[in-house]
Amino acid sequence: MNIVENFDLYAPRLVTKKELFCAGHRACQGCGEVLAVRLMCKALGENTVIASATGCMEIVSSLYPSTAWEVPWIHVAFENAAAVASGVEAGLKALRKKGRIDDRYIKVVGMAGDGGTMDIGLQALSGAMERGHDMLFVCFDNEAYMNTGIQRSSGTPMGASTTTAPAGKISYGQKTWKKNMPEIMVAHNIPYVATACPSYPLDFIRKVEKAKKIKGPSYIHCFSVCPTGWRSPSHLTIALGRLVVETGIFPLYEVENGKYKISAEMPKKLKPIKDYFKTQGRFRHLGEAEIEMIQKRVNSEYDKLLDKVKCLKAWN
Amino acid sequence: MAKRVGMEVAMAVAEAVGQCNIDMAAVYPITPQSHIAEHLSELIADGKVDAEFVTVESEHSAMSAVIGASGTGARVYTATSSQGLMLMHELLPIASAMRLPIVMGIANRAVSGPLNILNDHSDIMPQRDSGWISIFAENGQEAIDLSIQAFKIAEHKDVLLPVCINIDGFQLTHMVEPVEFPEQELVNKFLPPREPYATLHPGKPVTMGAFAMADYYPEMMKAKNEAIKNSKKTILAVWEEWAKIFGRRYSPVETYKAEGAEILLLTMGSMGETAEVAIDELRAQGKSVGLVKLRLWRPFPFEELKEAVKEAKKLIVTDRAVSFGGPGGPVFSEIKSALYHEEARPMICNYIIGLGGRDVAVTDFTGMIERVVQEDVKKIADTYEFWGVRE
Amino acid sequence: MIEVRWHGRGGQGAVTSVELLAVAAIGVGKYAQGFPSFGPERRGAPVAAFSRIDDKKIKVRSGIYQPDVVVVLDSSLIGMVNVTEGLKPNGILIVNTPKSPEEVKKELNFSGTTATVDATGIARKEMGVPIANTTMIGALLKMIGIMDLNAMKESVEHRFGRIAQKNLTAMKRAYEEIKISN
Amino acid sequence: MTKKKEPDTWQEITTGCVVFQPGSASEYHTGSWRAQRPVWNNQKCIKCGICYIFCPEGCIQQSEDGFFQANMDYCKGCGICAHECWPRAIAMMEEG
Repeated sequence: MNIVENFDLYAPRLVTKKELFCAGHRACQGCGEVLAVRLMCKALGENTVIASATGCMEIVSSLYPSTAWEVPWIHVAFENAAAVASGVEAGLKALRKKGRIDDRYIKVVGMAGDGGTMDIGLQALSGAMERGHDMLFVCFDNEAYMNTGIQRSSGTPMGASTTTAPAGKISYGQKTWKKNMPEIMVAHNIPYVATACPSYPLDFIRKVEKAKKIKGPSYIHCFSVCPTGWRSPSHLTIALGRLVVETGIFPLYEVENGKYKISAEMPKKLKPIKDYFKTQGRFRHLGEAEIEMIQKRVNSEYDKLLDKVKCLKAWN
Repeated sequence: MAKRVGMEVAMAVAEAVGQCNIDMAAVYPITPQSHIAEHLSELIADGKVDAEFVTVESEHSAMSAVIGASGTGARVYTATSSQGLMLMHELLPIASAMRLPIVMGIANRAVSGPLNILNDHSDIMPQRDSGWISIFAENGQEAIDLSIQAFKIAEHKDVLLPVCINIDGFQLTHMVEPVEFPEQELVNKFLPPREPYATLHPGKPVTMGAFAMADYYPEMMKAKNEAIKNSKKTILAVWEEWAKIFGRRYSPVETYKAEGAEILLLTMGSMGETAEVAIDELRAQGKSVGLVKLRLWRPFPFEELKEAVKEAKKLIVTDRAVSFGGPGGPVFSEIKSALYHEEARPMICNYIIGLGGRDVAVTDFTGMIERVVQEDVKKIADTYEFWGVRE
Repeated sequence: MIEVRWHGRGGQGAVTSVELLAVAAIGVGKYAQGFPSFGPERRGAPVAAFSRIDDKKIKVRSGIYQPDVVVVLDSSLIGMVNVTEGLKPNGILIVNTPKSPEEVKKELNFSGTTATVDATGIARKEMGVPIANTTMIGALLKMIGIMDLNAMKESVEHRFGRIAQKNLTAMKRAYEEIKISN
Repeated sequence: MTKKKEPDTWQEITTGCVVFQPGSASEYHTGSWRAQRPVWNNQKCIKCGICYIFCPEGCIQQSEDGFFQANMDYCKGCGICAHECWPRAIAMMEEG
């Protein structure tokens, strides 16, 4: 077992102890998404304002009259986190310019799940990124509408069984390929796009810190394991996040000013996707043929990504 | 001295908003609001107004962005119309629940379908219950004055609610007419900087937009309702202050030759002045008629309305919107319900007029008043009719 | 109160004319309105615009159905649009055309006061463009006489900047060269 | 459940329903959700802190002696720490 591969054994102790997202939140046992939020807050630090979309993270953290947030935080609606964040950014900019607030640099962050980013929130996000606001947007992708009861989204992977694309006698569940959201963000020509997963906490923290330093729009797509929605044991959350990377289903990479770079955490040789599928109830119904079809696609998508790294090197 | 100039009303509204030391505006273009957006962006581009102008990709994002910016403590403005307002609909009750003093200009326009770009009130009426203070302008001068007053009302510590100013699309927005801008110094004195009750700033982290279950939601709704009901006091005080400084008086319900009139006509928005001409004509013929103009739509001015109509025998309510399958126009049903328990109350009938930009002329008003004079009271009481619709 | 209806094509500046006229009238202390016909017309389509000018506050906000004056910016509209529709019996028709007012009267079978001026020709000569909207303001002011031509100076300068003088010269020429048939 | 705190009546609702107390969710103790608890064997523990970093609750803390332990007021018993512990120093034990 290679659980500490590419991982400085004692590095966790170097991470700031300050928690800006407190215990007492109501996320499910073993929630990968809430872990990602916790780590993101550590990386961002206290000079941050977060605009959150409706979703699990909003519900578990902000039941009136209490809050799990220790940074300024606003929730307005489902589809508009990026637009709210862009307004927060513009407001702070104006007030700072006019000397009505202190001069400190405040990072504005928008956050949403896969639905709030890739489906209903795509327009607002595209607009905010295109306008070039100084903000980071983080998509916490758990591959379905978990907050409303595990309905499919455009982030749901091929073959997964959800409550609105269920596996049945004549269906193997989701029949579409997952939308390549990071690529859509790359197409906006923003300075920084990265994929990350809290199973690689130091990589994730480093990417958030990098995005924080960028004076302009940046985007992080964070893969977030959902034991409830995926019907996987809660203790396997970190392990599954590692497997999705090791199989190449969700490769870790960065795109800085258009240049692709595969993250150091990626293995030289990918594991078969079967290893990742076997502990998840949402894939249990899949037969050999479907798994083979998906494996082919994963391989070709990963090759495409490697090609982008190569091509862009040549282009340089 | 304030200078009297000829200007298109939409541009005048942008100028007035520019006088209010706004920090941020987010606007998405839509006819007939677009001249407000364009001119405001010009003022900012020329450095005449020091504010961030966010060119959002939809009205939904316009409202979202001003909510976010207002959350930081900034003074914000947006403007829209028709479909844009419908797209914002989801966010309006959120803005009021968050008690953010956003000011919005609405260039009132008919809603689709079919698509129609011209004036009526079918865009604002579905927003009635969103918790926004809603005020109607009758002419360009009022559009200017109300837009400036709106910030003062919205930001007052006893109010803290968003305010929308209704400016009839085209009929007002595209009209070049005489307007007078208040002197900047007096505006500065009238409108001090915003003092937010909470801000999105790391100096004092707060959570805005927490969610609430059945254990708190009803208390929150009651609190919001009390806030908007209570806002009338401040609105009246602000109007009083305005009259003192600038000499122009505003009231929730305004009357014209209404005293002692047997028949009263009630209008909202830009129809009011045309209706005055009709009243003048009929008065000259010796008819006992008068006009009531409803300026304040939310909070609804119950006392003032009762006072204005208590002596009339017949009240004609005009509506520029329809409540399909309902009791007629939305203004009509509100007024009926407001007067239900009054011992002395007029017979009320309703004419729906001016839909989708259909011109409203003096003869329309004289026509409907003459009809009501002649008809048997019982026959037309409590009825509504689409005035002037071809049959 | 004087009510004027302007006929033109989208892009010919009828709306600019009513704006300039209203701004100028208000500038000299009068009351005025200027507004377009509210429609989706695009460049080239026949359009109308409206002016109201009075010495006291103008209350009415409906359309203009019985104008005192009709201004036709583009004579090719004659025959396509009923330009004299609703024109008051003692009303005035002003047409941008090199033709004589008598010819226009005959064409339209119209017996009221008619005035013509070759505004396009003047505009081409003075400004180098065949856009007659501002030029025709000169013709209108000659016919209604409610204010001096100088009243236009400020609003034209504000609108046109360095080419304002050319507009004002063209306006003046139209004012002087207009031919009238009562 | 924690007992209901102020505000109570509609008059006490904070303006704009704003929550002014950051981190006040910690008054709610999620420890009651737990069916099993992590138990550390400090003999095996190498003090690496992996349990700390992977805890979704952020409820694992390092003591002065360098060993780690979970705050049982919040630990939901997910078992991530036990599964991720490299030297297998954490075991999950049934509650009750």
